[in-house]
Amino acid sequence: MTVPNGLRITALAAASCLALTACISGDDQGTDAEGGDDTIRIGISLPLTGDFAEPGKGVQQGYEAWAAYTNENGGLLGRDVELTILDDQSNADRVAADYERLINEDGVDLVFGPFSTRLVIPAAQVAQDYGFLFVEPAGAAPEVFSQGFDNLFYAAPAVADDHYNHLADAIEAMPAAERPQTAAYAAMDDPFAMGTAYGLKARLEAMGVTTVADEVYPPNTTDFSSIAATIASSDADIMVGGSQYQDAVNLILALQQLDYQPRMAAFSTAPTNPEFPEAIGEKTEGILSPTGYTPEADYPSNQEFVEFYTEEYGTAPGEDQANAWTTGQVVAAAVEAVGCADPEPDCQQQLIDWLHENEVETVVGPLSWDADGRPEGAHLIQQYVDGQIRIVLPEDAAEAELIVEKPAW
Amino acid sequence: MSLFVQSLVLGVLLGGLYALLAAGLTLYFGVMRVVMIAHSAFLILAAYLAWVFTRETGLDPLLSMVGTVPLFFVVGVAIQRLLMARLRPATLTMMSVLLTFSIALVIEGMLGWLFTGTQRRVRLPYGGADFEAAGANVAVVKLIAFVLAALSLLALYLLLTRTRFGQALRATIQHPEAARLVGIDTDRTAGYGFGIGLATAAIGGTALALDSTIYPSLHWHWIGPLMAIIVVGGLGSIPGAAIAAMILGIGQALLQIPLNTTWAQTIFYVALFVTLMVRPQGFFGGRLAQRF
Amino acid sequence: MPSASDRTRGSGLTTALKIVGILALAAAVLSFPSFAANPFILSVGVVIMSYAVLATGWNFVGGFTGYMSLGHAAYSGLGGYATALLIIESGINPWLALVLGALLTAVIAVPVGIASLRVRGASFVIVSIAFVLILQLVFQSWGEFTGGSNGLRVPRPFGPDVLRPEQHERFFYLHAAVLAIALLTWWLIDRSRFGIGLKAIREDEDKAQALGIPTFNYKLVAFVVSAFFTAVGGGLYALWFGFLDPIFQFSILIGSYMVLMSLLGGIRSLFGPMLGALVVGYSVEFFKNEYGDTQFHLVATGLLLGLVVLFMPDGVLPALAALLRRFRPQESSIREVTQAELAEQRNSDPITQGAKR
Amino acid sequence: MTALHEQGAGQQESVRIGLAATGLSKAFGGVRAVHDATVAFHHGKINALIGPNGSGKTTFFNCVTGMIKPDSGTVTYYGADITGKAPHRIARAGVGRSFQLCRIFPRMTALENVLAAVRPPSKTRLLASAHHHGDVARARELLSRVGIEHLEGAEARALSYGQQKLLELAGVLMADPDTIMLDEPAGGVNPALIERIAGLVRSLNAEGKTFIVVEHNMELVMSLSDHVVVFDRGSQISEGPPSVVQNDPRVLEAYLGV
Repeated sequence: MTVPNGLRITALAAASCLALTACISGDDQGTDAEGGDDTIRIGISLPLTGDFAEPGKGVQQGYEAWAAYTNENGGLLGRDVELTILDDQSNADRVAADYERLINEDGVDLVFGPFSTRLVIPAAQVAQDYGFLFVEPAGAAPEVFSQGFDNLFYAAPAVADDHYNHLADAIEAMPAAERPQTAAYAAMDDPFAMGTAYGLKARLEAMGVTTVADEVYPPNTTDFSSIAATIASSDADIMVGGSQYQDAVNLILALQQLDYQPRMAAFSTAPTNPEFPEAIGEKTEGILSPTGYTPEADYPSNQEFVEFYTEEYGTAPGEDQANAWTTGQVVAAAVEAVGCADPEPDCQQQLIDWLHENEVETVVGPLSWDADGRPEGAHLIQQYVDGQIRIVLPEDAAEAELIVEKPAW
Repeated sequence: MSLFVQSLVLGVLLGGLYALLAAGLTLYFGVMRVVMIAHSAFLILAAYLAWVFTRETGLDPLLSMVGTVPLFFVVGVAIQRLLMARLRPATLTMMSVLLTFSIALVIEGMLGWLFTGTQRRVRLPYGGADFEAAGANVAVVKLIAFVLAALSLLALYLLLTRTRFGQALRATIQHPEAARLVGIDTDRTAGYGFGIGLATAAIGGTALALDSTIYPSLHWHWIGPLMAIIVVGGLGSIPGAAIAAMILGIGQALLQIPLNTTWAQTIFYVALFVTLMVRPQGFFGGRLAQRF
Repeated sequence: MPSASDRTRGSGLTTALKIVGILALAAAVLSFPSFAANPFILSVGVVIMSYAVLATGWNFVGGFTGYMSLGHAAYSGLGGYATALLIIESGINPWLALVLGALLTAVIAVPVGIASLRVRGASFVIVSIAFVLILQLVFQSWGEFTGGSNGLRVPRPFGPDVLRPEQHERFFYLHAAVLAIALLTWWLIDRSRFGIGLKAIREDEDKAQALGIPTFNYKLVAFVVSAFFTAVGGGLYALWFGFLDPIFQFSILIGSYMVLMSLLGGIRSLFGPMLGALVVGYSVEFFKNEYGDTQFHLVATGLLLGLVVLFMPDGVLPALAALLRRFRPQESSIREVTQAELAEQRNSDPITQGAKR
Repeated sequence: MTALHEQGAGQQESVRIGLAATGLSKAFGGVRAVHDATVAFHHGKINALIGPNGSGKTTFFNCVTGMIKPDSGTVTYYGADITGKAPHRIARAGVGRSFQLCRIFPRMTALENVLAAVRPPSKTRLLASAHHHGDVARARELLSRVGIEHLEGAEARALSYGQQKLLELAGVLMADPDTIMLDEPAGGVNPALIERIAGLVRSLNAEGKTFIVVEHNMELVMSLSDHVVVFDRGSQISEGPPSVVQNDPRVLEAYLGV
């Protein structure tokens, strides 16, 4: 009884094995338009669903706006660009499979990077193995650049560690007595968020600011009361948060619940979100945050970008959109300079070499990279001043005066 | 010192919520020998319903319980009668786990589909409010959640000890065959037991929504500790679950002082392994636990 | 029902058929890389083979004893990390690291098994889930050793001159080899006294114990063997994929895929999990290809699992096979009857015969 | 009369005790299923354990065979303490048992059901084929002894209830126990089959197997057994040869429920 059953299953397995090859490739041959020589096809995998879906969509908008803008303005090398965007479901296994597919199956000419540090490394590996240039809009963590990828470039002004550099400079410039004496750090256990907080921590410790609390919490933390209790009881002068969005909101609310009032408070990412003031009950005054982008910046291409984007989407672009646009600009600059855009290793290598040696004008300012693909700049520092988030540092870009003593929240 | 007191207070407030949720989880096990993996998924579902309710109406999330508690009770009865009762007794434990696991996946997937993976939080005018008591700051939202949990547990206790239904339920938990012999409709009782268990998830979810961020996959974050609690407390024992919840909740809060958040969470799992190694029937439990 | 004599009479033929079937299957698997149109298809093949190894590994405990582990991602994850860390920390040969890593994982599985198998099902399930969650926490927190949330790059076992497509091909064959070993081991246990004891546990644990089977020891051994093969699968995948991240390694979803694949294919049969892996792996690609971006994969996994549990607890394919079996004797008897009738007709119908002439 | 009495007394002195329990108790919640039960079963005899429904016979069985841990009391087997030992250890000590509602392995073939009870001669032989020649021959012999050898290839769940009972018995015999405990062997089967089972029990007993039989069919108990133990409310209220027990007023009281 079991014998024929097993046999049948064996046969079935063998048959489906063969069918698999036929089906997947068969299906895909249809979508694979061979005669794409008049367009430049660009492959991208983004987290459109799953944990990183929200920022993933921002990046998608930025990419699509860039492609539309480029095509309206004569394309690249006179050819239209066409984006192929796949959803990696915020999953590392999928992101690698996606690039594998974009390069081999869809035969794209160029690839752009995905979102989130956690997905950048596996994706960059695939691009590297096939010799592709890999410019990415998110993936600021130091680890991304220490993996020996020579094809990788981060299209933003600074790596995570350097985000707070201008703030550190400003504190260093204060008279020693006026500087904060003690500091508390709370960072999400995420390569990007931790990088920002620990970058500032290294600078502050170097100038003698004592660390009195140093908390790391997993990304899925929802109850911040215990972390807040530790920070509140340390009564640090400056509170530094290496955060994404919601965790910072939770932490601030928990700190408010414990009535902790630091002299300075800085959080990454969250304060730049338009919903932030409402989420923490409008008690935003004096909160600091680094940002890689502001629509107000007067870099030459930025005004066009803001105008075009606002027209398309009805709102001004945010940092995610700007980073995506920047990625497009960086790759476009290399393509125009080298004069090729095809998957041949030769062409890709020329693009990579060109970027290593040149500076590119972008919406976030001029960018250049070291050998590992680190951009060599710093982030602007914004602060809530009179209920509005304004650039306060560095001084030459400032829109408002830095509030040193944060009012109570 | 003040940090210790503060942490203790936070631990008690957290322990209360754990206690309510663990009571529900252990109740299912008691009446049906079912490990209800989807319990915390329903918890998160209730929290999402509270969030949607507040977002749409602008009213206090607590009012959403008027709808969610009866709804969850009915859903609980339906799950027991329509799904669990279909499973063969011989493989009930394993298959019910798979079934409730799949329910959890469906809920998580639907939430992700409808609301994306973005973290959400109910916005409350009193979200950051606090008062000082005995040298510790007590957040208003946490106190509300705790009181809600405590009242529900008390109601559950009274229901189980003071009513005829409670007697029938306890008899069903202790010895289903004997209960049937004395004329208790154990199937119906089990259905209601399931409904009550799920109703605790509705209350817990609302309490959770007051002071916590929610996202679809959050339920894994809760089911682990809750399952550990009911094993430590002894499977099927409601008082055991409540005591274990309180102890582990306080333990977690206090451990956060010397350790970081992540390591403090491992207390639940350490307690789980130690219990299974040393005393598999749990520390406060009855005979049920011996064979499961 | 075949009697003893039937069985011995038919066994020569069925054995031959079986061998032919297995050879055909092996040939199909081994020739896949040459059919694969491009490296992407090949990489999908590697993923499916990896699923097959994991599901077959899972089935050592799930299929033999009926204990459904929802957290087997713990052992694939441990296998991956153990392999990677052994290479990084001690610089040993990657293949040696793979085997040592899997052995290490098997050793870790012993206390876990003791804690969870002493009592019946419920604790096992609770521990299986709890163990994944605890490992996710630990591997995330213990950054200086495991790389934490930054992830861990796994050194490549092949030199830089081995290009990616060729790597895919090599790993495809490596996975196939591991799968073959796992299947062989499964088959050996299946026909052994040990195997019959395990199946008795699956059918009725009390009864098995009353017959003198040391159920706890049997379950523990099956569990550890399962952890070992799952860890080999995880380690091999890590060597291929080259990057480990705790939230993806120790994920509940991977564990539930293993359960789903095995249940779909049928946990009682040798090739069931492998077939389930093929179906799941293929449909994942297919649906992504056809329907693109949705968050629906979780819902689909959940619904599918629920339906299988409710209506086809033996697996979809075995259920279909049973359906076929039910029709087959009827079919043959119908045929016999018709032939007999035809013969009769021919003999007793001179008119048509005459007309024919 | 005196001679008969003396003969009875002499018999009692020569009786060897096999399985025995002293002060055994087990409570579920508030229900005392077995309460301070002291029982001794006779070696080489067909012992019967009877009592009204709910008198704790099955719980007693489960306590004795290690399926349930007793709250207090001791269980001995030919003098050795086996209280609270794992069921498989008690089984390996030589106590085989059947279950009340007949438990077989439903998705294994009849032959496999019997083979599952094989004890490998050593751990290293554990991986040897289950269809070992000697084992299979013995299993077939047992199947044919209980009269279902023609069904060896059928899945156990496809058998009729009576056939399943016979199969269960064959499985128990495969482990070659010295003492065989049967929980309601005649429950739910037709008279012809009852006769067959009784015949098997008698012939096995003649070969030296000790039996302990829980049974409700009084006719069968009286005709089959050598020694009867009567249970009520969780403990022994009477014991002795069938004829003696039959007339014990306490037994009548328990059954009539005064």
